[in-house]
Amino acid sequence: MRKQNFFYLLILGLLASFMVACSAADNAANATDPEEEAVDATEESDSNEGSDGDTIKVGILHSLSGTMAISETSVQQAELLAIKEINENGGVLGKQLEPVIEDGASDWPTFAEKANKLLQQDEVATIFGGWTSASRKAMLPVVEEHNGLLFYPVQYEGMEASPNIFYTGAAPNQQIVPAVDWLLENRGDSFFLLGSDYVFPRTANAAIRAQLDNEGAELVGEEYTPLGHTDYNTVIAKIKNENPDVIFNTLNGDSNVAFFKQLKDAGISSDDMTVLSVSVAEEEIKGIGADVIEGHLTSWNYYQTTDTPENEEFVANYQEEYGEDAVTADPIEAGYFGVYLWAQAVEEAGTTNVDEVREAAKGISYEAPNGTVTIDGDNQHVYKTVRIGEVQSDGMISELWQTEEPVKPDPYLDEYDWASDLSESLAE
Amino acid sequence: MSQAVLKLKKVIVDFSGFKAINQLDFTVKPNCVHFVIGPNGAGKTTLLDVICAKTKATTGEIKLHSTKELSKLSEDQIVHQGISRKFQAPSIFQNLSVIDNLEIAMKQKKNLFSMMKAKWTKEQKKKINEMLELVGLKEVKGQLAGSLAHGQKQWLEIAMVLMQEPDIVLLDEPIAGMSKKERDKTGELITKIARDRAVLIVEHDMDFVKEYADIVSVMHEGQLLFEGSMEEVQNDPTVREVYLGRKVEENVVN
Amino acid sequence: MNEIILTLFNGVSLGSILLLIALGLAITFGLMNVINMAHGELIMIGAYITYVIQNIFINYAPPEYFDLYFIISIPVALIVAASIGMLLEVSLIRHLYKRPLDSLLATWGVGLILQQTARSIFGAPNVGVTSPSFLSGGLELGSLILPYSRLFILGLSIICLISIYIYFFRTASGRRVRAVMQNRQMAECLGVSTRKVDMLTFAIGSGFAGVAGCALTLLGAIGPTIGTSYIIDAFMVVVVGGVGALFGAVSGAFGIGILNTVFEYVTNATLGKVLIFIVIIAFLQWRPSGLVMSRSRSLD
Amino acid sequence: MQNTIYQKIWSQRVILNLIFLLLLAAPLFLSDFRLNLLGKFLAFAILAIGLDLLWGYTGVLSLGHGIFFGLGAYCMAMYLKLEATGGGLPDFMAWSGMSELPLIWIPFQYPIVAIILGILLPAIIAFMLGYLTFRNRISGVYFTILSQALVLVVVTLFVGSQNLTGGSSGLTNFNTFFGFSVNSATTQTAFYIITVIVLGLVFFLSRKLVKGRFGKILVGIRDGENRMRFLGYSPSAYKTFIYTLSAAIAGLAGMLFVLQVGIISPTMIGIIPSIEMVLWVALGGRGTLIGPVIGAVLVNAAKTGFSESYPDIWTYFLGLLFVLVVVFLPKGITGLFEKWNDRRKKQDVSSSVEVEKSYS
Repeated sequence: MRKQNFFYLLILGLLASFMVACSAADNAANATDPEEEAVDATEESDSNEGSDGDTIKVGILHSLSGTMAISETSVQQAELLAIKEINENGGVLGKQLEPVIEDGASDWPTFAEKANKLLQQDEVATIFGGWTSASRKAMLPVVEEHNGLLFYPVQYEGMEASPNIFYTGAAPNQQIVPAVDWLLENRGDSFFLLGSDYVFPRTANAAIRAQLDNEGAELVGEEYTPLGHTDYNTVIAKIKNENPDVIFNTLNGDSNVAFFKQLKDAGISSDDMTVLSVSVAEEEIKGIGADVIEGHLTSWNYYQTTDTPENEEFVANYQEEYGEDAVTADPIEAGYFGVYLWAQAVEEAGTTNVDEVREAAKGISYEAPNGTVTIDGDNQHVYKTVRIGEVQSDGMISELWQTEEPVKPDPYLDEYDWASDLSESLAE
Repeated sequence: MSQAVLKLKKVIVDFSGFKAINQLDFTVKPNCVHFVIGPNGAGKTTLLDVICAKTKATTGEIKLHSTKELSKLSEDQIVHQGISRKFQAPSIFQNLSVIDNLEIAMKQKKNLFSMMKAKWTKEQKKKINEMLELVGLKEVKGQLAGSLAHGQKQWLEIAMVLMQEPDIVLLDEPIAGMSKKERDKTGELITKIARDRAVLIVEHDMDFVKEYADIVSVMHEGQLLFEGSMEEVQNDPTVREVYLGRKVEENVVN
Repeated sequence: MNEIILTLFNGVSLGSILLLIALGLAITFGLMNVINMAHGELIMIGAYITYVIQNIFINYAPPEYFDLYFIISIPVALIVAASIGMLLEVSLIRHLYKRPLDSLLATWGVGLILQQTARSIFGAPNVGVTSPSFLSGGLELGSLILPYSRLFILGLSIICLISIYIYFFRTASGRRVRAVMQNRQMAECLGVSTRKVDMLTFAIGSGFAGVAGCALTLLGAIGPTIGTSYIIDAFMVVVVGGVGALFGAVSGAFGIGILNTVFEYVTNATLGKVLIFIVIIAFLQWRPSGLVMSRSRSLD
Repeated sequence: MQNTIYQKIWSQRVILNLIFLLLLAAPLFLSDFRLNLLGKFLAFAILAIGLDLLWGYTGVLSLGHGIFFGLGAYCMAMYLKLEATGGGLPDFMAWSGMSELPLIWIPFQYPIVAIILGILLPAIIAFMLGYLTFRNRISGVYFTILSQALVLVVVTLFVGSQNLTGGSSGLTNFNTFFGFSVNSATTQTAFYIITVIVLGLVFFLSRKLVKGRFGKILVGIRDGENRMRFLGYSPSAYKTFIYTLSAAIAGLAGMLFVLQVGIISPTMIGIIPSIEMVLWVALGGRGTLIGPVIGAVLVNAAKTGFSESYPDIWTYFLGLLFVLVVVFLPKGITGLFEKWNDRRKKQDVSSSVEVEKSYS
């Protein structure tokens, strides 16, 4: 009996010492060096987030484990590459960037927790991170609450414009809308919509439905499969029955591999039907196998083959850092230039203070690998060029068409009459 | 002849084609030590199983006090009808103390809600103390049941059966693995408890049967071959032929 | 009419995939009662083996022999997965035979470690395997096209089934395994080394997981988490079929496969999946021990 | 002599009370961020106690407690979401083309209803599944696998019915709870205090339950379910009850989780988190009540700490932890202490025996 009590006593002791230790640690962290404080006071009165001595801390928050690690690891690598390059060129405001890496573990509450940690504990100047809409939505209340910054690098469904988030991926009107237009013009007007069952495909397809309706095109079918679904025989049978001109594919992740392999096995090639994907980039093609997806289309803002001097340099640097076989892709590039956009805004503002950086960021331009990107001050999205590409046998994507100039981002599709119902229901 | 407490009528237990019990009629009388013997596979253990609902009868009826039909009841309902069973291998709760084992075995309302507010009564404590005295486990009452010697485990299980205050006690080879001394003690205990209830025992040890039996039933191939006193059993030619054979001769010689 | 035939074929095809991933489990779980949650990761190993051998062929073999890589992958995957299974049995599972729920947790841990190992070696992204050319395309029956890869998997699952049958029921070694699984003590008394038999049986079960992984490269993604998407399905097949009944697993696999396809065709993939699991749960209420019941008199 | 005084002052109850008080006083020591984390861990600890009642005491392993946790969490989240939209349509519904609040959301406008349903809903589902399966004597690994199937069904449904549940993104972006801002430090401290009190209550009541005759019956069912039948008990009733109870506790924990973390999504309720929950109990020590609490806090603290410094290695570590605990520490950390105790006790006993001998 007595010794069992000893066990409980031990827990008590550990708990007490843990708390004392934590409180001591916190105090130490909060109590700044008196000298430094004096310097700070002379420089500026408000806090200078993440700026600590000679370095500026920036948070990197992607899934390094779990199902999303497949996609997010490369974006993280691109961001680290950008940070490294910036540091080699003298850093930002004369200070080196210090990345604080966290794992979102493909779990949205973990994204919220880690964002909280980065902002509260590490006091980072900004966070680069996220991939899925869910992860962004999880981080959104956190960055808004603590007035932090988030650079989000992936194309998404739109309908959002948080003052604390910069969206460097495509808004729907920079990827989906032009793709549908192009398909209607070049490939036919009967559409089959296929997507994974979550927010991006559902919202994207709602917009496509409205657009098709407006253009007088025909929607012959719409199917959603659970995330991670692996057997597409039944879906393919349904597609065969309807025999559409175009399959608009918003499947996510592994499902694409299964879908394309089984589509080919079912004897449907790109000559019979066009599949246009908006979530399949060079990285994913490696996993699918180029022979299977060859000839099908994608819609993005950037391809590894994009012909700009900036891209040539970016691809070379990326492959030098991560190996000859490494490929670049749209989200990777968006993660990469996001870091540069932020750095430029900080230089402009002369501080890492969030409000000032946000103000300075308006209208900033950067020569990114995909061309000139400009931050739209109204919604903190980015002007980007839209490109339709065709998958080649070597796994690269060759461009078929591109917009003449970067497209203004329009996350709520305000510019399109046919989308008024969509955006109206949101305005409430 | 006293009224039968339990009556089996034309009971069949069919294990996918194999009839472990075949058209068995069987009667248990009160205040008797009733042994069931027979060669391996004769259906002795299955007989106990079918009474306590471990195995369901394929057809036939089992009547308690010639009114209550048992074959449709579940195991725990049968216990509440006053039938308790001890298994061959001691099945006691190793991770509970001796006294805990008796506590949960004790006759009481055993449904969920009465159990949640169950408290010790003076009477219950007295009963358990008496039982500990009776089976001689008083010294070890606080020990975990798993730490008991084999014989003690057997008695603990008998005690658990008795704590349920049953009208009919079913014992499956209660003295297996016991020393001579322990066997005698168990025999005395059985005689004692049979004063106010029926005791039905499956046993292989003929000396033990001879010493303590009031009635002996001989089973063979799922059917009742013969029933009577041990003496009558030993003298019956058919029993000799199918089962006892040499063993009885030995016994006679001894 | 065509629709019905195609749905039926798709159902049978799904069933054959389920059978292939569940066969190994029917042995380790069904016969040995080991809940091997790392079964999915053994499938993953089979898939990566195929990938590795493909790369060896790309780099070192003349291109005209490229298709051979797949034929070679199958036995290699079988052997490698079996060896890893054997290692797992000797080092871990052997100590947990009496604690099935604990073996479940421990093997889940092993699964995690294997996943992360794959991630460290091959990287997190999916890797691509090019299907051999003799399996691309399909058999044309009128307007129907039955993909060769599907037919191949159907054939492979039948071959695996037959070889398991021959092994267990027609060879001396298989008889020993059955003897041990049915009555351990008795088999021990008769001089059968139960340790060896356990090790062998588990290795065989694991080996078939490897073969399944090899076949799955024809259909879907190859990544570190490929196993997790199949493991529950595999357990369902074995449970529905009846634990301990190899041929229950066959009926379980095709039953689930066909029903699932029909549900999915009539509704959609999400609802189809939900419906099939509800049917399984309901079915197990009706027949708790699965399609093929093995009655026994043993206590507990 | 000394022993008795020591025993009096440091009786188990006194120490437990001290731990409780110390937890209550934590806001004085910890920063907001750490307090929030600790609060989350303690919410997990509540769930772990419920899971341990089921697994550690009754021997039923459920790999599906994530969904009960999730149901509780979603109930609370639905209320918070409606608070945030001011009774209007949540954003994701608008995108999915809904124009009116769906029927099943309507009761969640009222916080009291949401809280009651957050406990009741998991309980009802657990009761239905438990009643059927336990009555049909599906037990052991079969039940465990079925519980996993249940997770798959519920998660697929939750992800699939995007217009009702927010799909894979789940529910987040909350404002107020009973009119208080959920994100402010004071409210968060209050949530923490509530969590500690609930944990104390759950612990106290569970302790009361398992220390009495009821607890012995549970152990009896765990160690010999069939024998219990022949003692006149109906194990299925007891198992159904404990399963239902532990589901309700999980729902409670889920509600506290959402209040402190501010988001719930299907990833939090799936198969992997459900198995991790079992690890908390296994590591801490099943069959004790303090064990799961320690396990939940320790594993999650390690997860936070480890994945902060070595995100890649975390998975290795987690996997290894499972293997090591199961093989070498089947009784968890508390078991380790018991072993150590026993050894010392034996030494004590042997020395006292010697003393007796010398007297006689």
